Amino acid sequence: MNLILILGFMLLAIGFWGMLTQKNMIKIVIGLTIAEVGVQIIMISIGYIKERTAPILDSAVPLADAVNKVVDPIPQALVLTAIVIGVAVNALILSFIIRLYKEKKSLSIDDYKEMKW
Amino acid sequence: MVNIIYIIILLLGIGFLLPITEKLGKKVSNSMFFLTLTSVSVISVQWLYAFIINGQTSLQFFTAGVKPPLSINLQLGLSESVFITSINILALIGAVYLIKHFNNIGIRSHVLYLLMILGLNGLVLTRDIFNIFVFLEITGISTYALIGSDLRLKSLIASFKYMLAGGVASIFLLLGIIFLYHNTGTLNIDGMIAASPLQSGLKIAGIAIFFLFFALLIEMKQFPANGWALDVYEASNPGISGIISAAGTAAILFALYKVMPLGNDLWFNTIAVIGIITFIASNIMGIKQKNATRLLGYSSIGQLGLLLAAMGLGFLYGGINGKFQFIIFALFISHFIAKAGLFWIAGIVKKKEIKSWGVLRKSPVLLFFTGSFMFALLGFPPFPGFFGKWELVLTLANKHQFLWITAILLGSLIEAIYLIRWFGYILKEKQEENETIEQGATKYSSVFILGTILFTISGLYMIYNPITNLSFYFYPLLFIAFLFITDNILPAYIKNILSIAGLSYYGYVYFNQFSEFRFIFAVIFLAGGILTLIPGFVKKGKRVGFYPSAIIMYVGLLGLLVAKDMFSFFTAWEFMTIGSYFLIIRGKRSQPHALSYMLFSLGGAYLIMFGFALTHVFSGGNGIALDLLNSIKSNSALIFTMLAIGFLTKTAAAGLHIWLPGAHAEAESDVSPMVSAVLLKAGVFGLILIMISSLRFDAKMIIYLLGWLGAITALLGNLMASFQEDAKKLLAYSSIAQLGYILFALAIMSHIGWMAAIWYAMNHFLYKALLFLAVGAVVVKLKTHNMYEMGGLIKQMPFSFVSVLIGIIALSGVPPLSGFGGKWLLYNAFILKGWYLQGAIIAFSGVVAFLYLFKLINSIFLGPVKDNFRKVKEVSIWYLIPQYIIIIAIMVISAKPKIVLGKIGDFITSYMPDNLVVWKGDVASSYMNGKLFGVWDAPNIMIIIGIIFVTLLSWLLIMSRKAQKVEMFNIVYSAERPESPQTTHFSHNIYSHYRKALGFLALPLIVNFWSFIVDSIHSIADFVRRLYNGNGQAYIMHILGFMVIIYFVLFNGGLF
Amino acid sequence: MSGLDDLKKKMVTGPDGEQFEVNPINDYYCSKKPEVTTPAHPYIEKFFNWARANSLWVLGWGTGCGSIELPPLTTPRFDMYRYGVQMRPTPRQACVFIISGYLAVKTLKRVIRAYEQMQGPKFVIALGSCTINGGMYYDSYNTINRLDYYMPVDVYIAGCMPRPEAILSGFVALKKRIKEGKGEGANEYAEKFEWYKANQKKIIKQWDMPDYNW
Amino acid sequence: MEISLLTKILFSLLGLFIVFNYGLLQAGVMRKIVARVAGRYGIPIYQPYIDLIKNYSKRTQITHGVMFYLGPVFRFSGGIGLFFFIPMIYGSVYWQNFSFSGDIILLMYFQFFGMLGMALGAGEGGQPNSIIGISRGLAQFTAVEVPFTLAIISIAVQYDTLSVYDIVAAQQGGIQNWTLFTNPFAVIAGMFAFLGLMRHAPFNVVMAPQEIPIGPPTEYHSTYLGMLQSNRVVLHIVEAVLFMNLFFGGATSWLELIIKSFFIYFITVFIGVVFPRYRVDHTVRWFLKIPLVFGILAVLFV
Repeated sequence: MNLILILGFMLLAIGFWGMLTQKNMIKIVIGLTIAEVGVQIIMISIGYIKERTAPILDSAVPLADAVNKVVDPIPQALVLTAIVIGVAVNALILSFIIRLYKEKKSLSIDDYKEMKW
Repeated sequence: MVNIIYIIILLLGIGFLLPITEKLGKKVSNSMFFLTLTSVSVISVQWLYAFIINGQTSLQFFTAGVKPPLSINLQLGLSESVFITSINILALIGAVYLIKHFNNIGIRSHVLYLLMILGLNGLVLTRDIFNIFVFLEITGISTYALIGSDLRLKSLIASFKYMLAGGVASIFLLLGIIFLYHNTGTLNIDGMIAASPLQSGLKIAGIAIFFLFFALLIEMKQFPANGWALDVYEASNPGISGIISAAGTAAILFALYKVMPLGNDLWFNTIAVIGIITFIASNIMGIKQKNATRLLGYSSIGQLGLLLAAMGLGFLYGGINGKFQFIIFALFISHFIAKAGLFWIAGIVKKKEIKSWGVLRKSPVLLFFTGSFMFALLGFPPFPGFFGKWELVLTLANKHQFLWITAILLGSLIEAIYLIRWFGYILKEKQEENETIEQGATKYSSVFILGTILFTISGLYMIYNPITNLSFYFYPLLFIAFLFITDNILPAYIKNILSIAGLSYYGYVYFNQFSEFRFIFAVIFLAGGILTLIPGFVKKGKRVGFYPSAIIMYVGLLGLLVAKDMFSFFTAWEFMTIGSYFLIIRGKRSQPHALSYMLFSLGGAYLIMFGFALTHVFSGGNGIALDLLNSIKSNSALIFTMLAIGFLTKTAAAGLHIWLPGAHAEAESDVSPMVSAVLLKAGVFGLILIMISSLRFDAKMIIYLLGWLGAITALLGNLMASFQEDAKKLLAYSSIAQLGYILFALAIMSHIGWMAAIWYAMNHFLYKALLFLAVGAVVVKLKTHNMYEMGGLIKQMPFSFVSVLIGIIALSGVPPLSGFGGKWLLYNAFILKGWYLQGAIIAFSGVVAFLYLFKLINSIFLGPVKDNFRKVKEVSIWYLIPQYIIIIAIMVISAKPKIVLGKIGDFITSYMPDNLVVWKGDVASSYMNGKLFGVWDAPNIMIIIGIIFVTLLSWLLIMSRKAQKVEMFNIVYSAERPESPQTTHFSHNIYSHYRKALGFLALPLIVNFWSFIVDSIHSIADFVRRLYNGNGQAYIMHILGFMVIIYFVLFNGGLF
Repeated sequence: MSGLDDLKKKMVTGPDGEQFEVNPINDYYCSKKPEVTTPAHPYIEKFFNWARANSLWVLGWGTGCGSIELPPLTTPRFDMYRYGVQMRPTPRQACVFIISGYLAVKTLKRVIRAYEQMQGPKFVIALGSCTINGGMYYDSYNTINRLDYYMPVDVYIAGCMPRPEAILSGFVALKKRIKEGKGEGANEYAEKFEWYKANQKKIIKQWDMPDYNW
Repeated sequence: MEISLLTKILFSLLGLFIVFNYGLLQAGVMRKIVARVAGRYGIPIYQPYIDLIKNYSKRTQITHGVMFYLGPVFRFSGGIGLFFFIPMIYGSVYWQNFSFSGDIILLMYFQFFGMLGMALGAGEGGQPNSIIGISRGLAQFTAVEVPFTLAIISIAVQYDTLSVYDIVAAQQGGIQNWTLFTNPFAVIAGMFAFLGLMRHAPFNVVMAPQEIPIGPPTEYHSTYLGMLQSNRVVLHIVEAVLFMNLFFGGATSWLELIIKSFFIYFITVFIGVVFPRYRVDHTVRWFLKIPLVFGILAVLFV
């Protein structure tokens, strides 16, 4: 579990590193996505209970025994929601980047600084 | 009652239905869109009604049919219903405003709008923390898309930055939520609060709450992690900016409010500090901003900071109930309406530069609402923010949080700088003729409705506020409202008659209620008001805006006298300030002067407010009666100083005077006497109030210093007046000096000194009104202020000449006119007090006054007449009528001063029994140690001088009855002949030798000081705002940096 | 501006934009002619003349080279004060005008102006030959030859230049003349105003002033 | 002892007559003294009379307007008024004039009455040099007023009264009781101010003859000038009497008054003969240096 948690934080860090260092907007968005994945992993790892299975009621997990067999289902539900939302946001951002590229023919974030101060 | 869940269902359902119904045509989809928003508003209003009127208690609504934690629950209480009602109504009006924009973009914008409103409602209603995340994201995504949907490059960039910031914020929010869940085992906010994770001692809980709060702080656009927000405000359609600024932040504020109980005092404090830093910082940066929507963005963020600070402080001091509920709501609703309104007006004006907003003058209604919104933001009465700010200051004072008060007032003052300046541009900045503003019923009506709501709420505040009874203002405000409504209809003379009648009626009603010095000031305010309104009959046309402003000022002035408690006093003070500001800014070139007037007044007003709050606290914390000034138990010197400085900004004591010359000189000709002769006395009234209270405690040192200040003010004012070339500026500087005398006389704190002060106050009212009316009328006639361009007008304007002559004799203190009484009382007072050196300065400045008085009358009326003024006629009779009424008054009180001074003396005796002036018949005498000291027999002096004068005149008439009348150039000119009137009139810089000798005293050091302050603030603003370099990446950096700072602050505080 | 330009009629614009004409000669100056003044009752007039004779206030203005002889009068050696004579810096307050020597045409204009600005009764003392017949400048192109063509003269003091003693004796002569009631130069000027003006205008080509300088 | 109003008026007018004649003679004597200092024979001492008669006997006159006409009236009213408000002879009920109407503050401010009227009259005269003179006069007056005020404050405090009569009363009983000896700083400051008030050299740039022809009265002549001259002689005596009352023990008889006021006035003439002229800016600065220091000393050590 700790390993996965650390992985999550590492991904988070990598994501932020990407967001802060890359000039290409798509790469920045990728950084954001990586960071989001990191958070999602962290969430799952927090809900994880050792030696338990996924909270899916199927033949392997009978309903009566589910409480003791599965991991905490709520974080998983949350992650699902978060992923959905994250995907939506990413799609929107990327579509905006396409629009911006069409307007200015540049992907560098440095070229979009007209509004300041 | 409709289940609140239907709001969500309606918005979501119709939102998804709209793309389908679009096929049926635009009308159908639009009507569905509006119907949805209307029904949502109706539902929320219905609930609000239930909560307020029927006293409904708060309710829980459960989804999925089960109770939490298994399901998500919505809570609807009074606060929730207030917030959703505000949001939904604003959404409805906003939809009206934006409908054209939406129709241009297509049905997707309708959908996005509904989704955004859904998200905002959800944020307010839900009690599930993960649901907050979901609603936040719904709001976020729909907002991003809505901003970008017009596909302009700027909006796309802004939206992109917003998304990055929102993405980062949501990462932290998720982290916070999951850790909290891990800690408490529930997602329900109430459950979490019950588990009190911070108190449980787990380290992880601290981190979890840190992430949660931090994410919300970013969504609250706190400094410095808010560069992206400014871009959003600047770039997106102003209609949408308005919704984001008002409704969006309202919802997030409420979300934060819900989770706040998870924090502890350290957190509350930190949040409050972050809020106040944001408030001050973004207001400072706003000063340098020229772009209208971006400036509104700065202001929005500032207001959010203030709200956040108030909320943090509320939690710190026992939770949001009672007082703090009142405060936050008052501040919130002001910001909410005003900011949305201003953004929407920006959408109508469509001018980027704030300097080009002059086009607003084409639409008086919009102009009116712009002003109202700005003054609502600044917390002026009658708007709710005023009540909020007062209570906030008072509450904080009760908790002895003086640093907080200082910070809040400082921030507000800085905010005033750019808002008032902007408004000044709107009112006065030159505009090209062909500029127009957008027309269109939808946008106008939405602004109009918003404004109406603002005024309705303000009216409710005025009537039902829990602080004090302001019923005095009811009819006057109705009258003012009437004047505003009919401003564009009625001609000026009808409004003038109405105003004079109104003032006279109030005089009649309230005259008997005033006693002692209130009576004297009532005479000054009422008689001054009526006299200075008479010249208004000259004006043709409608004179839009003048009468409401004048009446606001006079109502404020009377309110000062009526006020029994500090709050009504302060309300009156602010009314007076607003009214006079609008009067002053009417002058042609008075925009910068009106601005500095307003800023000094506001600074003074805040000091007065602070002082009142301290009075409340240090007199035992019971109530706010004005009489509490007399029962201050500790820190009296501090309070006294604050109030004194506050009042001294109005009387323009040296150091605080720089606003006066421009403001009084550039004002219209009948406004100058109003603001100079009448308005300045308000400050004197305030000074008298606190000086009376100072009899109960020891403020001797400060009063001693005030005496020096008065003397120096008198000297500097007179010196600077002597070096003026502008006739009205000369009179303005003279006012500064005269108020210096009054301050000096008050500071003497003896019977005779006060008599001198009040005599001076009355006399200054008379002769300054006389001079300003006479000179003002001449200035109007000649269309120039410069004395050296005038000259020789005695033949064309003999009546004005006599007025000015009487005015200057009275002012200079030459016997036998009334001014000498002031000198006699003053000399006696300071000699008896033992203030010899100050007295010598006063005496010196009294003589210096002759320099400018001679210059005034000589340059205007004597010497050669200029060619272009050969044919001018005497000024209008409407200017002369008040002048001659005043002359009669001066003559009467000069010959029989006892009729006034006797009464003044009687009531002063009850406060200051020492150094009495004793009357024997008409002879006044002063006593030192029981021995006769000085004598003044006014009637006798007048008779003797009169007889001598008449005798000599008749002698001269007999001796030289056949003197040949000659023309202006029949003068000896070294056997040459003068070339032109311009080269013969010696008027410009006639005291050059005096400037050589004493000019160093009149160097503009004080002006330089204040410009240094202003420049520094501007430089700081320019420096700080470089932070927002426009790079989205940098903004992420700011967010992370902000996080690190908060972390270390909290770490240092021992949270982790 | 110089000469006659600034006396030309001109259109000016008033503060309200109205246009009107200004005629400096009429508007700036009083255009009345001087009048003959009647003396008071003889006895009173005699007393007045005594006072006038003993209080001679001289316009402190030297017109020609003879002016160098005037300052010595104030010195201990000559001391004109003992005769009640003193200098006044303004023609309004002076009653004696000493024309000290030759008069250039340019100066004459100023002299006329100053003389007319003095209040009557007023007296003129002409100093030196130049004022009598032009003296050494009798054929000069720009000096006048006879002063009494241009203004009434009470006393001539001959010499080139007359010494201060001579001037003092001139004062004494003037006193005598005044006491006798003959010091009516101002009235003479008013009576023969047209003649004097014609003479003056004949020689002064650039007449840029009103006919009588009050 | 109370006297009737009529008696009072008659005695005041008689006093005015005396002062007027004394003033004319004194002016003659002073000019004679100046002449003798210069080594000249000088005017006959009755010359001021002749000049006055001559000016009143002028036959023509002009006027620039109402204010020009009224200027000398204001000026002379100022002088006569000042006389009426000053007590002349200590101990006599007949020579107190109307000094009961006010005190020294009245006198201080009544000085301006004439000045202001004269300034306005000269202003309407339209002579630019007159206005230069006035601007100088006013400027000089402001500076002169500082030591004067300080001196007056000082003696008002010293004698516990503002009444000129009481100030004289307090100085009775021998020369050692004069303010000159009891309060020397005040007297020094006051006498400096007196120099400025009287406008003899070095403080006579106001009327600087020839330079601005003669300052404010440049346009005045004939009867106007007569009135101004009359005022001048009255005012000089009255001012000297005022300073005599304040600093030099007052007078108990006309003889004493004449002697004292003569010497007081003579001080200014004496200094005027000896010193050259100050420019106005120098005057202003000078009065705000040495006399001011004495004035401050006077109020500090009273």
